[in-house]
Amino acid sequence: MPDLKNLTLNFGPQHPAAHGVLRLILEMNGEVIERADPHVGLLHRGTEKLAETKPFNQSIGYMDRLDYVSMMCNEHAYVMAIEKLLGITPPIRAQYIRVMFDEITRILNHLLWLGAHGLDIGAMTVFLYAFREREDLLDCYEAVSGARMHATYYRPGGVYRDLPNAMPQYATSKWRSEKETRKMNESREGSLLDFLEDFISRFPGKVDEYETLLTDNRIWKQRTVGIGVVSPERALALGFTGPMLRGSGVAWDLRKKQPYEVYDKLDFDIPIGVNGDCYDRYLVRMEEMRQSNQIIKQCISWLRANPGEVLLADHKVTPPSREHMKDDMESLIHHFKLYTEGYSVPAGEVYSAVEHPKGEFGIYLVSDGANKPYRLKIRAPGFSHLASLDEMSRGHMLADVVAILSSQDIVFGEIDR
Amino acid sequence: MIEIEIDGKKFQVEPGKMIIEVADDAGIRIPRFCYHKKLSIAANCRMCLIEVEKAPKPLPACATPVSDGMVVHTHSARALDAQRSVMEFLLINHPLDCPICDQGGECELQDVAVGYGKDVSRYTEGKRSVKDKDIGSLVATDMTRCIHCTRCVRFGDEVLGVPQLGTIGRGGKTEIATYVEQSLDSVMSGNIIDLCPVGALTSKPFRFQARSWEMEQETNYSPHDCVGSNLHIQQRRQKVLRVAPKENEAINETWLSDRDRFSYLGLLHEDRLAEPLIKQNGEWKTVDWQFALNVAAEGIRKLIDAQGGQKIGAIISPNATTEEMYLLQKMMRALGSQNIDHRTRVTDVSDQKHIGAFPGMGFSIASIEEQSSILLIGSHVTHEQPIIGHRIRKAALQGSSIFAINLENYQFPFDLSDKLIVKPSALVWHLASVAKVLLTKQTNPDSELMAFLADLHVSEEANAFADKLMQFDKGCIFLGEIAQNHPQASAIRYFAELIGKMTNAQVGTLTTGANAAGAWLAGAVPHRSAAQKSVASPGLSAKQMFDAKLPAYLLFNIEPEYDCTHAQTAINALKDASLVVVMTPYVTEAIKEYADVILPIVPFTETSGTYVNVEGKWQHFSGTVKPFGEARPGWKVLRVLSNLLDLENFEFESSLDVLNTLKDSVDGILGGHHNALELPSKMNLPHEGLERITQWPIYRTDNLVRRAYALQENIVNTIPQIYVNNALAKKLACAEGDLIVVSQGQASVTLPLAINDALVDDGVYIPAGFQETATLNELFSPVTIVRS
Amino acid sequence: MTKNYIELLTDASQKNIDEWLARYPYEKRRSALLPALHVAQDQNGGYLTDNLLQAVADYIDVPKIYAYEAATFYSMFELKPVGRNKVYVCNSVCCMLRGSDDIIEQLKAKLNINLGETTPDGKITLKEVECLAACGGAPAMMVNKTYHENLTSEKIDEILQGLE
Amino acid sequence: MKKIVQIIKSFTLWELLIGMKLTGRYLFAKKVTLQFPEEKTPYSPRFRGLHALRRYPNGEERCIACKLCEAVCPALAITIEAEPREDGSRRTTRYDIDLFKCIYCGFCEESCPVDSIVETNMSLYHFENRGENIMTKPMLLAIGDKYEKEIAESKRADAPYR
Repeated sequence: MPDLKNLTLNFGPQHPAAHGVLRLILEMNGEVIERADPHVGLLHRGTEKLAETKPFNQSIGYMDRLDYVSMMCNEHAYVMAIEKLLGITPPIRAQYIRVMFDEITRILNHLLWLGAHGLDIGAMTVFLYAFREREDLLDCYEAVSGARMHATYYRPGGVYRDLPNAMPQYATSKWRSEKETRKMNESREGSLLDFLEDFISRFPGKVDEYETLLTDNRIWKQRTVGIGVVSPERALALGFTGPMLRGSGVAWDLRKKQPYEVYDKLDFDIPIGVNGDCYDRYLVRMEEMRQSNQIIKQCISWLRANPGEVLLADHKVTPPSREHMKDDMESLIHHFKLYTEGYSVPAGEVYSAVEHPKGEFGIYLVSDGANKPYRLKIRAPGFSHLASLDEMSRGHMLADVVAILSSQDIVFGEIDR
Repeated sequence: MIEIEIDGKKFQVEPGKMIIEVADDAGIRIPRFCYHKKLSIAANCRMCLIEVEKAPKPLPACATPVSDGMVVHTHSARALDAQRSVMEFLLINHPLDCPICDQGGECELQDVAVGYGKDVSRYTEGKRSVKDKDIGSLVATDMTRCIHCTRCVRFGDEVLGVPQLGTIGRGGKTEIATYVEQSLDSVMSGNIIDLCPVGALTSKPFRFQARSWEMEQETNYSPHDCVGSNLHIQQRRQKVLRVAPKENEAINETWLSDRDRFSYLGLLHEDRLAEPLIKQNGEWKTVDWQFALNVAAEGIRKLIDAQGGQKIGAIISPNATTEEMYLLQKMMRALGSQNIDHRTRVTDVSDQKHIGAFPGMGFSIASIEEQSSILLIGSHVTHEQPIIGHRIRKAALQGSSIFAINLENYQFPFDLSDKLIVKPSALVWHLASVAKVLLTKQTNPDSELMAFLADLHVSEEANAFADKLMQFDKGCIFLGEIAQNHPQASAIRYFAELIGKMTNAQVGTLTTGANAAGAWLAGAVPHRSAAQKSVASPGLSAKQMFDAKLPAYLLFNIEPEYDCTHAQTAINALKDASLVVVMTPYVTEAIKEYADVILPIVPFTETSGTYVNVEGKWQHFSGTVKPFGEARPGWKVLRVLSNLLDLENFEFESSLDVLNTLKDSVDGILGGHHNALELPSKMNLPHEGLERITQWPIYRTDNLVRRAYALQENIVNTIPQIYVNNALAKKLACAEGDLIVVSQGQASVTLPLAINDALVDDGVYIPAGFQETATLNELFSPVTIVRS
Repeated sequence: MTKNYIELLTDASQKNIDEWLARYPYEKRRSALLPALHVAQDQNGGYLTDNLLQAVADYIDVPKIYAYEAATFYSMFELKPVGRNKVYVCNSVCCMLRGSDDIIEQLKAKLNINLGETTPDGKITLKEVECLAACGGAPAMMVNKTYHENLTSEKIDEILQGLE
Repeated sequence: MKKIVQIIKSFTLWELLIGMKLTGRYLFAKKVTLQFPEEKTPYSPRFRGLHALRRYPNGEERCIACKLCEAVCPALAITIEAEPREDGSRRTTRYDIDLFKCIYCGFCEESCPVDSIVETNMSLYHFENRGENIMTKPMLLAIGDKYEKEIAESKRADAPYR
């Protein structure tokens, strides 16, 4: 019997399955994981410290870049923190828009997760399908904010601009006839809400397709069922939130438990798992997409019926309209001061959290009364999820680490901050 | 003491104070535009309206005196409503200029509008516009932006004492204007830039250069006069863009003279030298520091070997830092030479051993206001030290009597109780006669003195003047630039001291340059080394060094043709010398003509150092921006040069090292006192006929100011002309603008004639500090005039 | 070279101003500015010139800007040549409510000039002024130094007739 | 019965066949991809791409060097220097945007009081050498001049919302 020694394996930081720049030190006994030690910080950009040197609004764009697949949800927590400190409430229409885009973001995030999860386990097709649907949602992002990812759309006091009444359309080209183009533009004839409605009417069918490919697939099940099992007690103890917690069977969702914006007015369900393994987490996320679809549908009908302001008219905090800025003195002064110095936020501290696609995304904000945060702390859900990788993967095979890691839905933007 | 309550807090206050003062002291913020703590109360902006219980209407906090039991609310709904309404009114006619206005970002109107105003306007009518005024090279105007707080008007009235701005028109048509538009001819006019709460009055040289949020500021001190005004140097990307006053009640209050404020414009003048230069075979070559310093050290060493250390002379600018003064004198003395001086303009140094620690004031700048009488001798104080001039004005407004013995009847912003306007050669004579009158009134006059002054004829004027002086209670006597540069300066000092003794007044010397006190303490004088140690055999003063035609000179931060008395002698001596090492931030053709090695040093913004002001206050500063090009701080250059000369004890690592070495031994020494001055050997009779009068005009005093273009263009700046009074012009049958030739011995200058009726008869004022007048030598001496 | 502007004031004017000056303590001599400007204006056919302002300021020994401020503030002072008769119509609240707008229109039509202008023959200068303190007799106007109250269209014709 | 069905399905690879059917259908479906670069996805008028400096119709540059964009830029990507132009107006002498620092948040455009700095809907550009990432004033103005029509059109489309 030769003398066997544990093998230490460096996984990443440039590994395609590492979901970014994760460096994982694996101690292996043969193919079995003895210990998994994730090293973080390779994507550290000092967002929290940077925010201390800028007026409040200037950091909104940096929030997008935390979890760069759920951009608007990050913004949401941040602007909500500022709003709490300022003691302002955005107009109801802005709240609906925010909720709608939060849910669009949730679908965007889960689609990306699904594609990546599939790829990690060996399913190529679903990745392509998921990205096809993401295109439409990113078009919504672009239509409303001008950017397909880093939107900088939410503002303390509402959202920057109302939803557009027209969608950009495809142009004819040498590859496509006018007729074909017209067909492609069919869903783009109306407003953003029309476009989105068309999408949500199609989307449940698409989710069915993904499920056709995966849910009953034996390979899929072999790779996920019973892998990375977390008991409800352990899930709570490890600080899990979001689908990771719900996958273990704990019915916890901030949208229900601490409703913010207009979630208490909307009808939706919270799916939970039973076994707490990768497969249950997969099922939970699939169902969440259907529920999000449902929420978006309700938002669309409300937004159709209730036009109105989307940004608070208190110009001590929100910039005046450009028309006003150009012809009245008060507005110009406020415009000038808001874009240079920003507004001062009353001294105090606040914690605001949203049900982010990955879990509870929280912003802890301390203000000393100045025009920039005294301290900003970001609670990233992925951080505690990643921390449990050791516990979850111990005793599993090397290939399972990839499955567990991708079922955690790790994005390094938020973990490293 | 009475008790009032503001916003629920109780305060014990002195009766007579205004509510706003109490609130300011307590840190309770009340918005205001017209109120300024250094100006009178106008109460015309109405922004500070607050609610006082039992008062029927909101009251202006700036003009409501406190009374016992008063209950004030600054943030009640009523107060806020009043403030909001006033703000709306103020913005009605304000143009939408924020984006192009230099004040944007540091504008009180913006700040208060955001803090206390509405956020949208209800005003849709047209706005008025007002034509801009051209009020000179320093202040830019955009009068449409004016909100008529009248701070600038009151500043001119009350602080400058030259009311030039006023409000014309009425109601919505009110404008701030000068009387039929003229330039502001004041040496402190720049302060209206700080005072203006909006962008109506802004700095012209700074126009459109930067926003307030882009700049970083460092504390620094004025490098131009002996006051040591505290200032903020504001820089962006290593370029100084603006200078603003730093409040210091004990020195400059909230003000700054224009010279201190705008001299930064010369910092990056095209003359700035970026790399060391050496002259090889008559050609100038740019070299690196190592090479240049070696050449300089080699030259010095060779000269010492051949002729001895005492053949080298060093002259340092009185604006150099104490550290530089200390190092240079230490180096010179280590080389075996006592020839070091900073008194570039002084002729007579015969009494130098009797001068105290340094010629200074012995009392604080702030206490000038408390003097009941002040006598100025040979001093144009408002131009030489504008801040002291302002303090004297404040004293005068409080009832002090101001006297002057001068060569010109200067336009002071205060009334003189009596004045003697005399010829240069008669200055000592008149002082002596005043002293004599005073002496005769003493109960027990010094017989030796009486005998000395026995032959002196006392004029009627002097008699009356002395009579008034007798009323001195607590007073002081200031010796100005002319008194110090006068060929009989020691006699002037003697009599000033004598008059002071008899009238119970302290004598203060308002020294030239920013750091004369530091120079004396650091030992940059020929007869004393650092910390007042007398040397066995005193070296030569600046003038004597040039007279002696030494073979080697070290020049530090000076331009002899502009800065030295006997400029022509100096230039000739330098041209004949075999080695001239010049350490200067600026290089000119003139310097290239006599220098052998030119080492680029830096002006005050790029080095750390210490200035000691006329009160003896040490003010240390650190560099604000990086040195220009390869230029290096003077103290470093001197340190390395000393190292290369193998001198001992030059291992200083920072300017603070240098400072601490010196300061330990001289801390706490006050200047200003003259010890037992000696009686002049004899009294010269005043000269008959024309005499030259020389001063350094306010914007020609040092190499930095001379390069600040906006100051050069300023109306206050003297232009090189020959100034005489009306009577003399008539006698010469010359009119203004005629070219005339003034001869002084061999030398002569040809310049246009200008008339200044304030000059003494037979006085010909020829300003120094100009290329055109550098060919003349003596500052005060007989001259002849002919028409060209 | 400073010119002696005081010479511009006639002896009578100087004497008159001296009387006013005597009423105020020396430190408050600025108070005499207003009557002095009136004296100067009367001496100069009803309007002030820059040099006259300077003369008055020099005479009272105050900065010239003070004279300039006062002369531009008060509507009784004219800085441009005016007609032989000054017609000042009040257009403040009381008079406006009682129909001063109509009166102004009538005057404008009758004299064929606008507010602030002088008839080509140099007879009348028409000006709108703030409250004449004759609200009790609104609408009111001041012609030279005489007040005319409770104006009507006929009264105005009558008054204008009486002017030469 | 259920069990039997499951066993049959298991042995016939039923769920895999169902999946194959789905993918098979897509094999013959119309492609959703575009023929880039001849074909492009449509751009929203709000799109935030490459920057440009605009001019007034009379050719005068709009920028007045107010520096709001410089102040608001979270990434400190904009550097402006200004001085009075010969006619006394306030103009920039330097207007640099470092595209490596820029995060395309659109705040510069939001803050601009004269609609001078805008983000166009150009997203296709590249650099070949170090230093080309700095867009200077002439470069920005050139972009503005070249695409003024498109810029004006998209700004007009979005104006009601701002």
